[in-house]
Amino acid sequence: MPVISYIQAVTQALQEEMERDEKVFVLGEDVGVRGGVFRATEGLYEKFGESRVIDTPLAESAIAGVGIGAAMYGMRPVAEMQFADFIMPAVNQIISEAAKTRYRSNNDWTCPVTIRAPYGGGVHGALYHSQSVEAVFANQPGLKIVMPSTPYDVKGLLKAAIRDEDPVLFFEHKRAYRLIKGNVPEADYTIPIGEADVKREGADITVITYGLCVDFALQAAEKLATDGIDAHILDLRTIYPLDQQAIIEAASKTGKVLLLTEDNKEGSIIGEVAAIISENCLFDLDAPIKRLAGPDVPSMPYAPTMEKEFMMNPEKVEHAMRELAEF
Amino acid sequence: MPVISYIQAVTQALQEEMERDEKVFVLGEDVGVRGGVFRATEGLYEKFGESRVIDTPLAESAIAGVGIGAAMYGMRPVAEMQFADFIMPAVNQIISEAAKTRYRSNNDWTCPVTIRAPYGGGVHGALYHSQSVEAVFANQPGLKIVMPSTPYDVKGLLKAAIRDEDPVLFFEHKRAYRLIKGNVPEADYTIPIGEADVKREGADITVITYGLCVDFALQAAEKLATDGIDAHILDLRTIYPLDQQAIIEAASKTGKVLLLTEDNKEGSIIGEVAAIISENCLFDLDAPIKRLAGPDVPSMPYAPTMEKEFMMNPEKVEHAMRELAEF
Amino acid sequence: MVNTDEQKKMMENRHHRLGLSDNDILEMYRTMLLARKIDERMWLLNRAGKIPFVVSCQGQEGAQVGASFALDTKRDYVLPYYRDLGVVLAFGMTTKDLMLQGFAKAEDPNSGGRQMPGHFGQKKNRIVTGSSPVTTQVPHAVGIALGFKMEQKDLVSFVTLGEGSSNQGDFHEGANFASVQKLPVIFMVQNNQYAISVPLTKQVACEKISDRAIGYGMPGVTVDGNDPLEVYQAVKEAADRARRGEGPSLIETVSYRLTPHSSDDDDRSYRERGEVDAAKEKDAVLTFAHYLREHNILTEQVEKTMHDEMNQIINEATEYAEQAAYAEPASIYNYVYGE
Amino acid sequence: MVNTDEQKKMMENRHHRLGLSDNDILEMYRTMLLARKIDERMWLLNRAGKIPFVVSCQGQEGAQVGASFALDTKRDYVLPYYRDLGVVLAFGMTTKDLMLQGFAKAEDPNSGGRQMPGHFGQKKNRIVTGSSPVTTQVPHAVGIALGFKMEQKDLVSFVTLGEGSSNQGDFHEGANFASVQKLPVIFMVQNNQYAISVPLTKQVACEKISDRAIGYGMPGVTVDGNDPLEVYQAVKEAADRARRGEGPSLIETVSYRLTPHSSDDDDRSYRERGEVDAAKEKDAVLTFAHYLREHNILTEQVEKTMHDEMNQIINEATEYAEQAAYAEPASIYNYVYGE
Ligand SMILES: Cc1ncc(C[n+]2csc(CCOP(=O)(O)OP(=O)(O)O)c2C)c(N)n1
Ligand SMILES: Cc1ncc(C[n+]2csc(CCOP(=O)(O)OP(=O)(O)O)c2C)c(N)n1
Ligand SMILES: [Mg+2]
Ligand SMILES: [Mg+2]
Repeated sequence: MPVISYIQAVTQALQEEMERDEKVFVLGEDVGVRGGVFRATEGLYEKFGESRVIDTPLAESAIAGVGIGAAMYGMRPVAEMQFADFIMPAVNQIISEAAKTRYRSNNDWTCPVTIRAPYGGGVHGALYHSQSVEAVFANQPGLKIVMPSTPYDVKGLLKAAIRDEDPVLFFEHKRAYRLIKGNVPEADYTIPIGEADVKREGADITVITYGLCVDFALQAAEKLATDGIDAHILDLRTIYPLDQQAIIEAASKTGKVLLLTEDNKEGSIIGEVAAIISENCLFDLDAPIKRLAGPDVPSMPYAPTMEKEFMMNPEKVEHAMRELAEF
Repeated sequence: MPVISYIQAVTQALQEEMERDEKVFVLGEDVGVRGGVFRATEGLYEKFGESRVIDTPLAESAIAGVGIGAAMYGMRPVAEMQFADFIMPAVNQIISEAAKTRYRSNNDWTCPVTIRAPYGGGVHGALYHSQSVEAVFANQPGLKIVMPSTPYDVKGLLKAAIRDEDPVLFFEHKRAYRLIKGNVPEADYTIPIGEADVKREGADITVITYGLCVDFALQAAEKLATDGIDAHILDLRTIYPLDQQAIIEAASKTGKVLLLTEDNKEGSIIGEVAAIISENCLFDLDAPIKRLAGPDVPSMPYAPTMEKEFMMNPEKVEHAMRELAEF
Repeated sequence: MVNTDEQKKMMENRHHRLGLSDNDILEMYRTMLLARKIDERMWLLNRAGKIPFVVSCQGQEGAQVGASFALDTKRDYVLPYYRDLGVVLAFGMTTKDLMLQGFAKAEDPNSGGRQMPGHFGQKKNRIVTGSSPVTTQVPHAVGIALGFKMEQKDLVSFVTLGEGSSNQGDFHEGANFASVQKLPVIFMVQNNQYAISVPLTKQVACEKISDRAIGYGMPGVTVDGNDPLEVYQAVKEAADRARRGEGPSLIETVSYRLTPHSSDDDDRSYRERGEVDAAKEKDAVLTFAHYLREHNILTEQVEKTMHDEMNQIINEATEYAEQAAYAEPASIYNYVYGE
Repeated sequence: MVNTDEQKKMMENRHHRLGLSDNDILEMYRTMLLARKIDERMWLLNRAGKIPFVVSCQGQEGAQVGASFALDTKRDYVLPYYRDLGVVLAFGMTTKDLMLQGFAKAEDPNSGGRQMPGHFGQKKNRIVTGSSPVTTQVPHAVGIALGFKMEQKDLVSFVTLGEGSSNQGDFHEGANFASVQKLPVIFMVQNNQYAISVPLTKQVACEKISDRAIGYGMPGVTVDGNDPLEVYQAVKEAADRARRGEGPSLIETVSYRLTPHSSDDDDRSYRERGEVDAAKEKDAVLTFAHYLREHNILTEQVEKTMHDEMNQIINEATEYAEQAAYAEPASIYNYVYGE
């Protein structure tokens, strides 16, 4: 199995899906000739031409809304938001329209659109190129939200998103793009949306997280292992709707739970994870549920001193895991 | 103290603040001659004229954005979104701009805007005139979100919101407008934003909620009282940032907690409340944290059979409280 | 009542010049009248406490039906807004369907009683499901037209909105996108002079809504929304253009909202009765009937039969819908996602 | 190189006709040149690995400075976009301020190092804080102008954006709102022909961005963005109109983006070098210098002193900023809310 980067997994999934199904097309800002500002759509314009790789005007509500219309018609649009931070003008289209198309029409119309957006920090992107925005959408029945952590998951889940009959938000961690590499099979495969994945089996403490933080947790777990602390790591992968069963199992297994996100703490999706645990397996817990998250300030500043203070990293995770293990 | 309705409390607060401070003005759709589609701004146009009670074009991003600009300049705008469901086009202005103005300018610029919107169901409003939208915003440091339950709280908190140096989202339950009445002093007063309020002291079970559900919980508590079950009811009032201390105290007091919201369950703000409890007073609990919320379907349908199935009511609350008490 | 100019216009055989047969325009009128009658019945039912909500087409039937007849109602796609009773009737929705919607019954093809009246959608007739937040349908219409272009289909995507709604960002973004991509979309703004209580002068400062077209590089025209033939002609030209691959058009139809905004509104607080009464004289349902009578198309006999037939259809539909069942409470859990 | 028409334009004493003294336009030129030189230094620092990011004004200094000089830089409010180095300099931001921003140091008056370079804001100079999502500043400018109107202040709110950004809904909603309320706002679109890699033809289908003005009922003009005097004149007229209570104006300045979009971009993948080279010949920093030389305002001596002074200022500012401290890590917890 070849080793590819997280962003290459994005590109491969797009390309293969466009080859497989004529109805799949890409639209967004700079996705064409430029191949995307991160180069996620590199080569697609050359391969599929400007009618299927559409450089749009700078207007996110239209990018989402046109994608939604095309999806209602029966196409399989993959809309790119250049940065997750810039999805905000499209919130009305996503929440009022995409999420509710099937329900409001009593199953008459559907909206199989995929909306991709790079999120997350640690790239000197400052307040508006570093945000985690998933919590804005993680309360909207009708939507699915995927946030993968590995190239393997990226490829399988993006393909699943494109083939899904409902709207999927697909958030890619921009720092993971080139940082995270992994084995990805050449044969076609998909990963079911809605299923969390145990990324490390362990017996002492449970870490539940998603996105780039999975890698941080895995790094920290290796360190802890040398001290005989055995961490169990659950990667949510789909953060809405959550895989409740997997969460309950993972929490019950060790009785000590650390919930981890790069997002601001209050109102982040790990609050919901805590609620699921405390509703379903409270008496299996041996320690209070611990949360490690970004501070409750708007987003990470630009200057390196301040960015570092905000941004999650393996050391912060390791520290929190140790504390929990020692509880 | 005169008894007035929830909506009269809104109108009084607006009028008194406009009298007190010339910089306070109102803008929104149909707020002028029509006095608002719910009549919340009734009489203001006649009193303060069209320059301070502005009927705007039908464009929520501009209503918010113009309000934000005026606030940056030093005015005290109170923007109305005709229905909370229609705040979605303004999300970018609220999250990217209002919430981050102070932070991004390192305290140089501020944004003291108040944005009012009627939310909630039970009024045959169907999918798009019934929603609870607070979860979309309850993860944005820099914002404050107020959701009052009584006319007294409405008036004191709306005045506080208008005087606040930061942006405040003020969600009013539209079914409460004429349903809920209460004593409201004639003298000027404010209620501090950020403080929850015990609406009923009790020893057996704790209900934590906000908005119209406070009334449902109080009704249910009276029923339970006749069977000797004594409920403690905490009204969050400000749902972002949450009053953590009050939540911890209320939960610890009885050890049995019911979290209640009219919103869809997954991703609602009571998930965060559960997380705070399970982080801080897990070992004080005698029962799993219980959540009672709307189902995870987009919103309540129009037909009465279906609306009733979705909408919270005192019976559903009573049932859940009894179950918890019997645990 | 009618001045000489109008009288002349009335007497000319305008519909033949547009390629419309006598029967065509009789059908147009029939659709307009049916829309009006259904709407009137809805108000009666509302005032009788039988249905909780109505939002009206009254005053806009001429524009809606004139436009629809210029389209291929068997193949084109429409994205109507909440007043477009005339459009959805022309595109195949039945009186029974509409009554089922009014009563919010399970059989309502629009939403099974999930949405309020006026939230149209029926896939088999290519009526695209709509929501309440205004103007979101505009980018959808563009996306559908993009689908046509990609599949090289010779179809038109027709989207309507109120003039107030043309101030939303989605109008701007959608129109611009369509024009850059030269997509087969027709944007029709039904200017009825009010956005709820807000009069045109407080909504826009331009002279005509169609003045916005040049900013998107597309043709824009303003026509008399009370004249179905003028609307027909404008939409026909736009549709031909669209099918030729020449891109989108913007059409503004000017008329007047004859009813309050909806059954929840009381318009006496913000507009003079005289203004409403004056507008009623220009009501297309009256003036077009007059045109048809002048041309001996709408004879007394035809008219009587038409009214009788319609009353019967509406009565039967009302009765059926009133008797029909609501959706089961447990059905609310269905169709959040594909199953 | 310059044809006869241009030569004539060059020789006419255009600035006197506009009421500008020789010294005025020397100041204009000085500001343009300073903007250019600071920008160039930023690129050097970026390429040397000393600052992580630059976004340039190059090619737009003429429009930015021409416009600013038509405003009251001591009283009016500006809402610049990220390329507006020329505007903020004219409104009182110093080279040192800008270098502190480039190096993201605690003393940076824009944000204390919280935001990326190009995110301007400085209350004492009425430079309104901006963010990254484009076009959000447009409604803010309108709200500020609404404040002026309510307080009956004779001030102007000046807001700029790129042509790509004029396709955002906020442009439409803001412009319409301002015009309905007749507010003293100037919307200036700096059309540099690209939105990152997307050329004008894929952004809009209208001939001119200023064609959008009529749809809002305001005047719209397109001027040569490489001609500071032409821009000055257009903005002056718009400002006068605004102060007279006649409402907003839309001005499009056409020039070219001489650099890649930002230091993160590589423009060779999407535009020909020839196109960039051709644009460089029209660069306002060169052509305006030529005009000043022709009128003996920019003598060799003046020019030399100017360059020397600027180099010194920039060197000192760079050094200061490089030495300055970053904000303390713990400072990130400050100013989420008022304290
Ligand atoms: C985004 C949004 N904001 C507000 C509303 C509430 N609302 C419903 S209709 C309407 C006025 C619409 O006016 P116009 O577009 O002129 O259409 P008309 O009703 O006059 O046909 C308003 C404000 C809404 N439905 N959607
Ligand atoms: C809402 C939003 N979407 C996307 C971006 C990313 N982005 C930054 S600048 C830019 C292009 C802007 O083009 P234009 O408005 O023409 O200004 P120019 O950079 O050419 O001066 C884009 C797409 C953004 N900043 N904000
Ligand atoms: Mg209207
Ligand atoms: Mg540009």
